[in-house]
Amino acid sequence: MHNDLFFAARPEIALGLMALALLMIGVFRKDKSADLINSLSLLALGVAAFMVIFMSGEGKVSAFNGAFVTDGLARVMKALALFASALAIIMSVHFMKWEKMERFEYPVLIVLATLGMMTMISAAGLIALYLGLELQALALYVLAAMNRDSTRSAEAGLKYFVLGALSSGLLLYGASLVYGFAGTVSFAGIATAIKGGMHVGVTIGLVFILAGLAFKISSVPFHMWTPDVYEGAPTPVTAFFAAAPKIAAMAVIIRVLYEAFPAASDQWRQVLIFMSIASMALGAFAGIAQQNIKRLMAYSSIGHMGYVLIGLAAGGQMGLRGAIIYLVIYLVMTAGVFACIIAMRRDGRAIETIEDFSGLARHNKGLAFALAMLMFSLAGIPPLAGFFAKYFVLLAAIKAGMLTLAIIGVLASVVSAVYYLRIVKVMYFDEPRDAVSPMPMELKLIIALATIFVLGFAAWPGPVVTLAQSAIVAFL
Amino acid sequence: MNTVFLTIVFLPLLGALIAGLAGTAVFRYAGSAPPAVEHADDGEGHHHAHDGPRWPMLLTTGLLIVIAVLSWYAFFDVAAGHTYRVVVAEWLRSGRLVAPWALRIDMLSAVMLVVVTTVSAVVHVYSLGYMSHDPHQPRFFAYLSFFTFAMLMLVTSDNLLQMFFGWEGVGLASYLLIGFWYTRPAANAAAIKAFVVNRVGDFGFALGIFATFAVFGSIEFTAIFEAAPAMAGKTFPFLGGEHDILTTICLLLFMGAMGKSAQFLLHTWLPDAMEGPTPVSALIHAATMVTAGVFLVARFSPFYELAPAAQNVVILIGAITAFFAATVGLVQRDIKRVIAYSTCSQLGYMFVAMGVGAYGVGMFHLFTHAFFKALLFLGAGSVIHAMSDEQDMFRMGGLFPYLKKTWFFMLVGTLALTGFPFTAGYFSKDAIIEAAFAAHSQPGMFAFWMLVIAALFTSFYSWRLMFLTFHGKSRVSRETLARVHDSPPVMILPLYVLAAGALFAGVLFAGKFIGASEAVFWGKAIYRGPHNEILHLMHETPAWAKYAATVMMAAGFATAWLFYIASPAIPEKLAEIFRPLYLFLYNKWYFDELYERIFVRPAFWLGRLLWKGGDGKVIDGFGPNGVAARVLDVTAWASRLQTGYLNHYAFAMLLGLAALVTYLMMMGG
Amino acid sequence: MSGWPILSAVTLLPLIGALFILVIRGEDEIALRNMRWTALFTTAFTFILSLILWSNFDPAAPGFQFQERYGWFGLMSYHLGVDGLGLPFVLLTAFLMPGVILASWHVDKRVKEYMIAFLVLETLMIGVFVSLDLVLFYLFFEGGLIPMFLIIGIWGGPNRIYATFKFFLYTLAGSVFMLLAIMAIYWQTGTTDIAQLLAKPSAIPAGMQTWLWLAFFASFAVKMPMWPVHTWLPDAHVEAPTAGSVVLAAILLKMGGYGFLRFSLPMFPLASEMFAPFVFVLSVVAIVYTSLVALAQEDIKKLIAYSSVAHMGFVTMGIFAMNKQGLDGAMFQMISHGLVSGALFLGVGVIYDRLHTRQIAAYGGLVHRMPMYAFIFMLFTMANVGLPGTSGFIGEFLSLTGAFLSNTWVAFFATTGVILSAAYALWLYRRVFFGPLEKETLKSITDMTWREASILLPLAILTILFGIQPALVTDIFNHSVNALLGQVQAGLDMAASVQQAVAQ
Amino acid sequence: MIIGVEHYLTVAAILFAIGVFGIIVNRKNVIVILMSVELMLLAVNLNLVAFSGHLGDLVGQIFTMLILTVAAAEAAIGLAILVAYYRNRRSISVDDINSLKG
Repeated sequence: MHNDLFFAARPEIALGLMALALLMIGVFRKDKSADLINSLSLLALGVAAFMVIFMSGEGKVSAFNGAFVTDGLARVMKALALFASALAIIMSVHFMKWEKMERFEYPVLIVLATLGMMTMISAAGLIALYLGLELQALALYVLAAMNRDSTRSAEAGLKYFVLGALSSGLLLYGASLVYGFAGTVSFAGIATAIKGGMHVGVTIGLVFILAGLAFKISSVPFHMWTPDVYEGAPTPVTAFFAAAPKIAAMAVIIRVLYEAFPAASDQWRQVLIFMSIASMALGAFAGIAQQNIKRLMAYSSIGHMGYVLIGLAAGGQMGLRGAIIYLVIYLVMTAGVFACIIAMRRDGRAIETIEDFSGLARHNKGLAFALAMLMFSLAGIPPLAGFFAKYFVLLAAIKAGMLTLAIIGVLASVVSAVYYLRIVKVMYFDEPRDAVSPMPMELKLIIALATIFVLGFAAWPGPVVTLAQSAIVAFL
Repeated sequence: MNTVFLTIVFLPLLGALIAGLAGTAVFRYAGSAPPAVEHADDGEGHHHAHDGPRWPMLLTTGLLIVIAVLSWYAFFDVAAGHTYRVVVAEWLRSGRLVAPWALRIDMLSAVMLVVVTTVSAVVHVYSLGYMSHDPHQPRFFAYLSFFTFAMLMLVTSDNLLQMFFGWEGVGLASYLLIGFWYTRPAANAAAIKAFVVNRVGDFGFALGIFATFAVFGSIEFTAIFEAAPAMAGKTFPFLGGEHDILTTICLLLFMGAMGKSAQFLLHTWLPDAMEGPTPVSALIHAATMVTAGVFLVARFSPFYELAPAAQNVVILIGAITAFFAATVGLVQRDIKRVIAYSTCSQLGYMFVAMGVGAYGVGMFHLFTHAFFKALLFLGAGSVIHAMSDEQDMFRMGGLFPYLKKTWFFMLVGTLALTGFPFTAGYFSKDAIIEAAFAAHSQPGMFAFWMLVIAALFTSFYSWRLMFLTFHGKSRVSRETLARVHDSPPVMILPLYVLAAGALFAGVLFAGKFIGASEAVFWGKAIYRGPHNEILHLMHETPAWAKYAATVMMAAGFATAWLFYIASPAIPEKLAEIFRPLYLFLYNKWYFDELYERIFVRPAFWLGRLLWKGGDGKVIDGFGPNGVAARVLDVTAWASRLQTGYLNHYAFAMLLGLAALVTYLMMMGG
Repeated sequence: MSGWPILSAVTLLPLIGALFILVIRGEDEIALRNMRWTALFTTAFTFILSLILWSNFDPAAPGFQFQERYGWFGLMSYHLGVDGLGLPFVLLTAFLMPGVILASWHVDKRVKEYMIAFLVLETLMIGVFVSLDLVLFYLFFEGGLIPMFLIIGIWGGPNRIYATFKFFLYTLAGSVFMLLAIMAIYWQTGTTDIAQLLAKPSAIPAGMQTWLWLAFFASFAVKMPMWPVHTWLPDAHVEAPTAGSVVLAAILLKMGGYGFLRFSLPMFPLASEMFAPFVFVLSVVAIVYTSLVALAQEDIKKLIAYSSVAHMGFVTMGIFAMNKQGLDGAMFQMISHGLVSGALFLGVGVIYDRLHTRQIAAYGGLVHRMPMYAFIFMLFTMANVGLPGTSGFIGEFLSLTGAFLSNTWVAFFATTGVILSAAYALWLYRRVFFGPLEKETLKSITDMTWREASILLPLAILTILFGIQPALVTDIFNHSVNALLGQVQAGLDMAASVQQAVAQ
Repeated sequence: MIIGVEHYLTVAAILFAIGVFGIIVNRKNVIVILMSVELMLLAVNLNLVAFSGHLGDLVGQIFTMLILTVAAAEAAIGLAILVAYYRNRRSISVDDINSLKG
């Protein structure tokens, strides 16, 4: 029964159906339905999450003749992706109203993108991977260009689309090579095929596949779209981009590398180390010059993905667990920061340049405090959560003997501290401007919870660590 | 007896605390209204009467008189052959390094006790009158008493650390008192100079302590003195070489002594210290503190006796100082500076005595010198007081009719200083000259001639001072002269005590200090090596050497009389003929200028250079600021990479891809 | 021994106080007063707790006392405990904080944040000295950066942004290497528990010790700060508000020295021995160089800051003399410097509050109007100069003695610092306090208030008391220092025997 | 000459490279970029089919079918976004798409 055709994919099937239903409702009820669709989407995501957690079997189960697999990693990452998607919808509710772009398509697209992510996460072969990836990507292209009346939004969408298509092309080309030289598209099959030695075509294919996936986690040098898209896309979309797709793509990378190419670990480790170092460095340096907070967060996320890659490169229980813990903490921190960004409006306009935060601490103590703590946490200052994120991956790197990587990692964290501190500086040290408009309840809640998480992680890290542990248990 | 010693040492501290805290700070403070500015802003600082209660001054003075009496009692007790060690408490313990607070009373400390307490008591009483117009009297008396306490701690110390405590304590008191009139820039500068130059000496002292501990594993006198003979001739590693232990330690400690006793090279602070109130000069910079170095050498006789090389250094430095200071004293105009250089010179005498092994003789001179030099200073103070703070002798003259009593005291002091027969100086100073001769060594002979010449100079400048001040034609303005009067009894009476000492201390104590029974008198306080025959040899000095000093004294008197009474034109002419020499002497051999050039200014210059150049340009420039600038460069570069053009982005992706593929191909093939 | 978790209480109490302040609403005078009093009570109560801690502390007992331990899923543990090396600093911190709060009584800019920042900082500082797990230590060690960053940045002087960034980034850059070293230790030994690590001398092979030592050194050297990584300190001190300078000088700088004593020496004895000459050179340069630089300063706080660097030079020199006197001296010097430099900065704060300038040239002749203040400042100046009878002397003397036993050249050059310190300290004092009172701005300046006096007086009393009865302090750490020396020796012996075995 | 899998691969690689160059070198028109993307996908498909034949495995061809389907959707979305962009900017020149940078 556990290997029956659909069992393992029940959450995805359900979510897909619900997405279609939502689309129908939206189409028939037009734009008035935004609130309803929002709620229903959240419900759908909730149901999917419930099913992921409680109704997708135990251990490793597969569907579609092994093209689709559900295991600990899949469950945890899916739950995280669903959670991140839900946050993106919640954060958008008021924003869309303020910006007069309430449309039912937004939640539906998010749900569809999430479906794509879930598919990718569970992909056990290259075809499923591609389908999931594209479902996700197509939805994201549209989301980036959601604000049709804004040049910047359209440009963001266009850039994302073109580069995304290029990256898909690279991935596919790599997939075709792997298929050709390994003779199969299933991960397990590839692993068997290359056990004795790897054809050079497979190596090239692997690199192409990695390049395509690296694009999704915006790792250097496949990151170029990130700052522009983050800046141009509507803020809740950016928030979504910063979290869910990265989790999904990271899960896929883990799966591809550890399930399909364990025998090529010498090769891909080099690639990961290169991307990790480049990402950390670029994220640290380029962020300093930014004036736009969203753009800054783009570089920040590039840097953070570099750290997650440390965990992946180090490998082993410590490395993977570290990477997943990092992702969880990163998810919460980013959500908190974007909630703050969305919440900050003055005179009916969104505040996006850092200078506009000037003196925020005078009038909006709570908000400023939360953002400051989130920034310190992003910078990795103990005893905040962000420190532990780095702690776990670096611990793994040291264990794996990757000292240079670790040193570059910590140095990059020092450099990147400059721009996180700058935000604190602007908020706390500079002369105040007017207070920002009052913020809606749900954003307050997200900000508060994120801050509490960041502050309290040191005291009670158990749940996150257990979660990460359960994700990787099947891998080792 | 223990209580007596504790009383002697700690009563001044109590007095200082009460006078200082209760008498000044708290009273002012409680009286919430801060002192009116016009009360203290006067440049001279002591023209306004103290408006607080008088009891703090009377209290400290009373306490000092009590302990002076107790000290004499103790002196005779110790002279009867007793020694004491009073442990008060433990001070410092770190591994083997142990230093208690303890009083070591033997003949050396007993002598110092009477000198210090007596002069201090006298000065306290004198100051009641001298400082009566000063608004900060309680502070002054608190400092004086604190000084006395620190000095007593020094002389009764039982270990090097406690001695260092006293050593620096008197330094602090000296600093505070020199700068007592803090509105005067000169006083402030002199105070800092005194402290810092002393610290240069303390640098050596401190190293001496470290070396002692390193070698002996202890810094307690009893232990190290007992162990000293075993260390004679042995070496230890110090500053990259193997050096003789005792010589090194002795030289290091002597460096401290040079600083405190204003010996040649480290003497520059003493003349400047005359910026302090005159009673301070008498107490600290003539009678007591400056002799601490001499005391130190005497205390360390068990070391010096075994370190002949160090002894020779002591002789040389002492002799040079005696000569050098005397030459400078010849031409000074400031009455206090003359006496200051005289002090410096006399300290040189004492060191010569120490160097040749005649510790008793040196201590004796220390003892007598305290009386007559304090007397001279206080007498000079009376003159200055009477002259409304005029210190230039060339604006005095003919004061004898107005200041008869003062003249008398000054005369007594001068006689004693120049070694007029049967005054105190005659016994002690001449004995030093004999001892130098009797040493029969090259340094000894050098010292002998230096001291003899210095004796001539001493006599000359002492009489010059007397003549310029009290005799000859008056150069005082009429209105000043109208106000000139002898000091009040409170300033005169204490001088009788000192005058008595200056006249009779020699006669009375010569037998004990340097006479036949001196070995019994000093007991174990002074160690004499088996080959130290100096006291016997002294008796065998030829007559010419014996009387050389007396002859010089007479010659000096005659010359001074010729120059300043008979034909006052001569000195000016001489000064013109030998102008370079005159200027050389008048400017104190240009030591101040030299030190200013090679130490003070370079230090500030170097400080500024290291600050602006070292910290600012180099460290910050290549360190944080430089790194920050490079980071910003990289940032700007990284930002520029993000051109906004799609095809650039795509190109970057492909470039990265190509790089990765190439790398893997090359790595794995 | 008492069964309740007293160390946690001492550590976390300020945090609880901060939470109380957090819930005080309003910006009116009453609310501000409540915040101030809450902060004062919290710190005072923490101090009382620390005294209870002290009274229950058995200086002769080996190892750590009042241990508390809760696991933290295997990788680290919440393990607290003190020995003679940590307790003095706990006491120092707890003792100084009420004064720091009192000294900030008239801060009227963002009082709430101010008090919270200082209370949080207190928790983090005490935590450093009581944590017995490397990771926990690191959390506290680095966590202090956050409140300090805000303190300098919000309540600091005109150039505060530069200063606080420099402080933060410099310190962070130094300590990240320590973090990596901690991880390396974990993988090498399987634990980050300090007590366990100390129990196993030479658990770390010689080659690794070198690298680990350097990594720890990077962190502590910046924190001390040692020449040439000291330049953040003058800037931070100058710009920080009075209370910030006090905490910085009195406590934060000591973390570096504490780190050397707690980790570098016992855990990497071979490397420590190897690098001792290197540290000596840096220490001596620090003493001479920064003393000269202090001589040229025009800003009171900057001068004292440079003097702090010089004094910390004595500490590192004493530590790496690796003998009893050196270590005793270093420990004592740190405590003493905590009192004295804290007091000096508080003292500068007194006149800064009145005139709002720290330029030496703006003062002169203060003694006329502020005799009480002048007296107290003279006392601390003398303690700073290392006059016997003050606490400053004991530390300097012992560390120099230790250095002499180890290397006479070092002692020789370091002792010149004694001369230079006198020069710059007295030169400062003269320019500020002596001379005629001519400047118009000073004519109406008032002497210390009772509040100011009551902050400085306890410090003055302790400075003198520790100067004449140093045993009050040395007794606390005497046995721990001996134990530390034993550990170092054991480590060296073990390495030597291994070498012998190899040779045979 | 027997047409082997290598030849197909070479042609596909050339096509892919042309597609890539089309994206990189083209500075005029976004439509050209879309076409280049299609060209890349074409190359991939060619690869897959060739391998499929070579391996005697149908999976490659199934993969191709799926790619074709997705590519259609992708093209649609791409054009839609392009239209949206054009409405705002009145240009589809690649050189004009750079309001976001830095």
